[in-house]
Amino acid sequence: MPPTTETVLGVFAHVDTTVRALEELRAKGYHDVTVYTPVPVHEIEDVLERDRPVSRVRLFTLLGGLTGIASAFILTIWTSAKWGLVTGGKFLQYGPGGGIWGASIPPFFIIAFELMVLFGGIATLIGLVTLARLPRVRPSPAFDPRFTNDRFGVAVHCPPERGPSVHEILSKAGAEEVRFVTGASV
Amino acid sequence: MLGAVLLAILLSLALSTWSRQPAAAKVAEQPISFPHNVHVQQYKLDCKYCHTEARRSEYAGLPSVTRCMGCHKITAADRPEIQKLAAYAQRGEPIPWVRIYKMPEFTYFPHKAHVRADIKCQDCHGKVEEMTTVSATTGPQLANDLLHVAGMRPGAPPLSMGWCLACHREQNRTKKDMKAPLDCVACHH
Amino acid sequence: MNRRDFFKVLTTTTAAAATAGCQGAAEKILPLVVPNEQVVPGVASWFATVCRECPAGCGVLARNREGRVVKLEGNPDHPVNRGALCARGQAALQTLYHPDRFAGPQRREGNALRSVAWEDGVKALTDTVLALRQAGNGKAIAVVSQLENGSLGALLDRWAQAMGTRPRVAFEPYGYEAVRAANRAVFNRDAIPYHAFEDAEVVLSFGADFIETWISNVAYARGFARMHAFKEGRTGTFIHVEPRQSLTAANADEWVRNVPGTEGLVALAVLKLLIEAGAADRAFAPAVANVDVAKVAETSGVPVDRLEHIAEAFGHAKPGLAVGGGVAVTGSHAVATLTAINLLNAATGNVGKTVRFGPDSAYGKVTPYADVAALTRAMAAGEIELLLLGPNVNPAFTLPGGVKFADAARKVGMVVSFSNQPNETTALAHLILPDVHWLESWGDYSPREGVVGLMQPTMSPIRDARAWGTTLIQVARAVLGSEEGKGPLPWPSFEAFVRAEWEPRVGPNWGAVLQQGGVWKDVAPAAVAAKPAPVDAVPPELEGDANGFTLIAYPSFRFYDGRSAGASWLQEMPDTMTQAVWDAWVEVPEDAAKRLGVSRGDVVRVSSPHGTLELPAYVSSTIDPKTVAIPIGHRYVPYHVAAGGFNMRESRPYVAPAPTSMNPVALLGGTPDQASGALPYLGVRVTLTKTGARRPLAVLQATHDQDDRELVRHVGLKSAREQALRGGTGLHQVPSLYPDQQYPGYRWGMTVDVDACLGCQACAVACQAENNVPIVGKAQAAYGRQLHWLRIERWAEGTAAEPGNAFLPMFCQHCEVAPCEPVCPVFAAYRTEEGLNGQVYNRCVGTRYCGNNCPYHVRRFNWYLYEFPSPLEVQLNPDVTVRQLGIMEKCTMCVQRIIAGKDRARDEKRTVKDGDIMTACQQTCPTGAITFGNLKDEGSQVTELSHSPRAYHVLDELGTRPSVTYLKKVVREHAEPGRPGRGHA
Amino acid sequence: MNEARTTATTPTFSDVNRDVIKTLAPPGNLYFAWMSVVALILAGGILAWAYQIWIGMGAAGKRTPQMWAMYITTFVFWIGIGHAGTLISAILYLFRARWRTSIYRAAEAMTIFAVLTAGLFPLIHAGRMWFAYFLLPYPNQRDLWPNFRSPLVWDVFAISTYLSISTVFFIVGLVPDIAALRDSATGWRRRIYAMLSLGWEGSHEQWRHYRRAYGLFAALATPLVLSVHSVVSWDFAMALVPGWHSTLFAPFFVNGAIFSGFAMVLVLVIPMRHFFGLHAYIQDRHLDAMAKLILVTSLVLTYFYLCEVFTAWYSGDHFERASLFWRMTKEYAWAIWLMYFCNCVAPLVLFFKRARTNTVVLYVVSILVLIGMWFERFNIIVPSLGRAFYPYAWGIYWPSPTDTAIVIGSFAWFFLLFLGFIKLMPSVSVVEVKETLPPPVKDAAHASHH
Repeated sequence: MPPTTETVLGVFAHVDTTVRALEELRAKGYHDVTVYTPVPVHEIEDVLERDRPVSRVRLFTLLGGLTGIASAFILTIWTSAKWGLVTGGKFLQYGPGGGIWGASIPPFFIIAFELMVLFGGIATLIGLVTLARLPRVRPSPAFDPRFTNDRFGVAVHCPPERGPSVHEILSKAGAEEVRFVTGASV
Repeated sequence: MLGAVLLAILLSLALSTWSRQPAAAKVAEQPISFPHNVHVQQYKLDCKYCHTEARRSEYAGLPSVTRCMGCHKITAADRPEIQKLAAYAQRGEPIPWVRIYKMPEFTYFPHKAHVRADIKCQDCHGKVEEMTTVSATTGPQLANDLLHVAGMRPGAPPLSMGWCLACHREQNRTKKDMKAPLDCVACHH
Repeated sequence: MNRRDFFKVLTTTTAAAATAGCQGAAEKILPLVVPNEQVVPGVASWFATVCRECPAGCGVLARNREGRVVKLEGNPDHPVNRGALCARGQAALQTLYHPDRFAGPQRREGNALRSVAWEDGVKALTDTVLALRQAGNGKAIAVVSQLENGSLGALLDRWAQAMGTRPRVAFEPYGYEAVRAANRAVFNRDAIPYHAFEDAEVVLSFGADFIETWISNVAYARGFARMHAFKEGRTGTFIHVEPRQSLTAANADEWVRNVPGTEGLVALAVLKLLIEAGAADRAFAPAVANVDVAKVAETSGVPVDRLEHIAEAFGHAKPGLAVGGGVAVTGSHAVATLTAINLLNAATGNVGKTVRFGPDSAYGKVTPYADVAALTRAMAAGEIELLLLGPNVNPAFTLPGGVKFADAARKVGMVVSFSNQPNETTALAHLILPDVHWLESWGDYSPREGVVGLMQPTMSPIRDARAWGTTLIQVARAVLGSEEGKGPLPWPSFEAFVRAEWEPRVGPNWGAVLQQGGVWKDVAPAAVAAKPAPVDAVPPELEGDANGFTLIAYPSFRFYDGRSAGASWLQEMPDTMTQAVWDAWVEVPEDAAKRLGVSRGDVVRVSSPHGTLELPAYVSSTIDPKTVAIPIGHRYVPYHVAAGGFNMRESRPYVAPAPTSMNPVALLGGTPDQASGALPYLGVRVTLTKTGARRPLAVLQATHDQDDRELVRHVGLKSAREQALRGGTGLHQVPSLYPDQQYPGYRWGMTVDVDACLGCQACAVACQAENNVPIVGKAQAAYGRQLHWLRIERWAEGTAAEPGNAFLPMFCQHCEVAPCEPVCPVFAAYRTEEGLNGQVYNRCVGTRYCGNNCPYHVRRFNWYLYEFPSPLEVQLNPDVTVRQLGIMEKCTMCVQRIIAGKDRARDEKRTVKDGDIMTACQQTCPTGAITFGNLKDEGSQVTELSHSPRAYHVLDELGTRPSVTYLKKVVREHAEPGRPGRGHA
Repeated sequence: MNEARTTATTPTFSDVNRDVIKTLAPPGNLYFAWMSVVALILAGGILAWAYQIWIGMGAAGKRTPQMWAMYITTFVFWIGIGHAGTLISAILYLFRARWRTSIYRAAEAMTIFAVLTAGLFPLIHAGRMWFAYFLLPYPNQRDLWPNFRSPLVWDVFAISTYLSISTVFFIVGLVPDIAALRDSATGWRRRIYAMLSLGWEGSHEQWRHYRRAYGLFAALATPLVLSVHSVVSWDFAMALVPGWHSTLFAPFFVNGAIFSGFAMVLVLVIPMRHFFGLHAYIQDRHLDAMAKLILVTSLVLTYFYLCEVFTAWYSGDHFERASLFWRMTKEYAWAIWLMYFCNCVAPLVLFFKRARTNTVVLYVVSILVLIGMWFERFNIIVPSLGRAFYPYAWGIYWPSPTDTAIVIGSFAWFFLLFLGFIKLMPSVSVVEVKETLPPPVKDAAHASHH
């Protein structure tokens, strides 16, 4: 079956030329673009993120942190109520104002804080891995080892028939090298 | 990665506790093959008839050889196992029974208090009256530890602390005026 | 079947909590062959007997578990000690289970001892006796025993008679012959009377160390506490005259330092002042006619106003009690001194009231030292062919160096020792036929007239030993060729002899007497008349360099004459005054130390004409500046040396003191005092030289200065009386934001009366025995790694030269707001609902955070795996866990006893009442300074005392709310720290 | 160190890759010599620990009253060292301090290794280390749980959280760099790096989540850094011991941690720069910035020391005063005055710019600071315990050969880990260094916004 899309890869040596190419592509209505950069570049991000929401990683962090706090308080209060052991004259008071509120809440805040950070951090990592689709077992076809060194790559995914026009845009913008990548989509 | 390391540590440590805490011998070869079932079911002997110390001492006690011979001078005196017994009695030697139940050294377990509280022998020792040879698997067990770590709550194996506690709590809940201690130093001192 | 035979077959392994459990070979449990009604496995039985660690003869109850004695307690019925026991009595278990006890009879072959069979050993002795008798040389046989005035003594005397030997020698190194001589002179009685401390208002002691070893230290300490400890406003006064601040001196309201040997002068001066003031019988005036008080003051170093003060205090006493004759101050002047003291008692009307002839002490039957010295001379002259030495007879150690016992013993054809453990004398013996330990033997002992304690075996012998009496009966029968039941010694065994002796006395009540521990009756005081003979209080004759230091060799309250030194508990029990453990020392006056350039731990060579010793110095600011002092009784303890091999875990904690002589008796001349026949312990001057070596002392207490922290608190007598009348509690609670903890059942608590504590250390050893507390050895103890759960601290106040001392027993305070608990990460330390600070050993990880956070530093850490050399592990209390290495431990308020007490109460379907439960320390305290009980019981003694006006908590400003309440020490107004009169320069 | 400047001009992106990859070249003999020395010392420490486990804690010089001594001292020291890394990577990241980029990787590695070293000490210190897992909250047959009121359990949580978060942070930061290594490596190295880089490609979608996640990590790590040493300080502050029981301890400890952490960074980075020739990336201005931070924290520390003295005096508390007086004048006075010199006096030289840029001076000052900070913990623990409430139990602690060997071994362990790291992983961040460089532009007019 022939591919429904084609990928055109432009390799750039400079940021300004990359940005120029991206602006051009946007203007021409090419939105399905993957940009490879050795470092995050503000100018490129500015172009790509112009009308996109912020990364959802922060949701993971929030949920992780809240889970941490909740589990810390549950763990500490439940385990100390289990035996109700008195240490240092501090004890669980049952009855009015007692129950779990008699537990030594202040020290448990420390546990809550630590677990908030721990769970938040782990959730962030999970978020990152999930959202960035990591780990990637096989490199994407458009990827070029130079992209982790000093070259910028713009991979445009377009219907096969639009390939030549993309090629032209990229070359015109100042790409060092433009080629068609086979057998791939994002 | 961190989790794997933690799990490995936990495993080795669980193994270490398990190997440290005394668990009893399983089926043991006793010097005289003593059938509890015959004595209890056929002859209707009360446990405390032989294990006399249970009601007044920390230890349940084993019957003295003369006590055994009290009946066995006549009863079944011709059986080979009884002749072994008679030989011990004649030599004035104690019978070297193999120990089945043993508490760790750091645990104080008085039979007396349990007998006083009307706890049946079988509650801890199992259905001895049905056993020909008493055997038991006691003490903390690795599998149980691991199930716990995995978040399950299996029943505690006999003679482990969780098992003692479960019964103490149960007694306090179900019986009036029962005060089975839950204080650490009641048993560990 | 009798009980002893039963013990032989009773073997339960179930109780041995000695080693940490581990899986392995299948464990065996051995039931009894024959059931026994007296011993139930798991339940303790108690057997009454008599303590033979010294001639005081206290009654003892031995706690027997599974056939083995695990704890000794005083017999509450026994009139001498009434339930209390001293540290040496408590530690007798360690001589019973001494790892070096002879495994059986030994015969010397060359330099080594070889085991022999009993028959061979007995035959060797029999042959010798037979040969000597056949040669008509029975007088060449000498029998030496310790003071044995009961059945054993009687048997020995019969034996000696039957064999035609010399009269038996009842040898006690501390014989108090001078006391007897002075009593002969003044009262015409060759006896040592009973001193009723409890009935005195003022006690005036001239070097009588009655809190340490003097005659009957438990009884007298008890009597003293009843007279002296503050109770409802009543209290007596104690004045002590001694050249050094001994433990007894430290307990005095007024310690008067005199020049050694001037006690008699002081006594006479006091008597003179009393007569002048009309406070004493004028009939005694001629006796003191020649006394010049001013001159006495000059010679004795006691100022005139001090003498007047003493006279005034003593004169007001109704009655008073003057005592003297401590071993350390016994010299050639002793009879004169004691005569003066007798006159003082007689003139103030104390005789018959506090000095009671009639219930005379057993010490009156000791063979005078002069006879022992004569025997040694006879040995040296080759007149003795066979010497029989009983247990606890160790003349090679206890006789003075000048007597040269070892040389004399080498002239004896055959020396037979019946000691059951090696000592300096068994090293000279040719044959050793070990006697059973007194805890394993039958017998009886009468500590004073009217009191006869009966001894019974409290367990079967742990080693192959045979009663001395039985051995001698066998020998006699073999020698005489008589059959059992016939001849002068017809009994089959010593046990049979004891029963035969007692048969006429008790008849059918044998069982009851055995249970009670003996028979006793009150003996009415005999009326005595005093002869007011004039006394010439001459100074003692001292051998040696006239410019040297007077040597005070004083009995150690830890080891008596050295017979208790085998007990490692005592070795590691600090001497209360110096807080030193294990090693001996020489107490050097501060100035002299400065001149010599020595500080604590520098080895000093102490030389007398009769020998030299090298001992570490303990620099003392209190001792007379021309005097040095060395404790008697420090001996080497061989079993603490590593057996060899590279097993650091076992050997390392057991470090013995340097194996050199530590015996000051070796420095003495040993010429008997003419007047009394006593051994003059105060008899030599010594010179000191610095050796340059160091042997640091293991001193457990960092400082005796409280640094204004008010650990021990005082209250003046006057204000104490006012407060006692007014009532109310002395405690003030530190406020807390938290509500008070509620205790659903009991709440255990203790009180310690600092005023009653004499610092005798008995509680410390009782605690160690009860709670399986290991010892750690000198080096570890010196580094602060001792494991005592209970310690007695000495805190000094006032001037360095004349400090006022207070003794503070310190152990876990069981704080309600305990700093140790919340820091424990695993709840190993927590508060029980009965108000204890629980310590769960098997949960402890060993972070030692609790140890840091305890402001009292009473938590102890198991730095090593402490081994109990076999068979000492048999003594371990089966009710208490033996702690593993790496965990914290501390006082539990004897939680095992609490549990047992609650169990007993539940059997009787009642709650625990006051007095049901006694902690080990409380039980043994001669003065009742420690009280334990339920703080929720309004009527309990502990509640009452904790609400006393004298009550306080140590470090109460920290808000820890301890469950242990202390009662302030009551100081006499003139003796209050910071008040003139205590010698504030 | 007067090495020649290798790069006078600003490096390009590919220069960065080249220079960083160069550091991973097969090491020379000097490296192996160092490794051997360090491994030998470590072996000594391990043997000492084994001996201690066998014979008991008595092998270490501890006693009553110093139930804690060198192990906890060294534990706190390493935890303190472990602060600089996350501080640089998190707090300075949030503050956008650009000078952090060239050193943060080394500092982060240092953090993790320091925490790994510190983490050993509670185990070494426990009397029954084989039961140390009692401190972990896990369901068990005994139905028992740890005591969450105990500062030691807080420690368990704080340190394990810190180690986890730091490690995650470190690894996340490494991913793009390892991808760069992967793309220039061959053979087995390539396969390993490919695995470790998680197939990172640097697509804009990856960068989008990456940058957001990185920022969140930084935000989480920032309070964490401050909390960890605060929690450690509460081990002391929550106790009753005079000299410990102080509300000052949390900021005091955190500041000290930053102080010693930066000193340790300098100790590691200065030789690294020398041997790897990284002068283009770790420039004098970087060292200067760190020196300034050391100076500031030193001054703050001096202020805390004064506060400590003032509090003891002004409180009028007899125990506090006696304890402080004793510490400053008696048996351990040498330690406290050594500490004052190293921590308060020596860093004053950094007021001078010439000192701040002279690597020899910087190195000496850093070493002194490390010594001083080790002794600060020693002075808090050992003398305070030796002179607590109860005069009966006052005493002097002496280290034994065993605990000395273990403490020295811990340094060997740390350096072993670090030496291994610099040859296996990029010790300078490729990506972040590139970020600070001017991006390659063709048309100069476009670059004007930099």
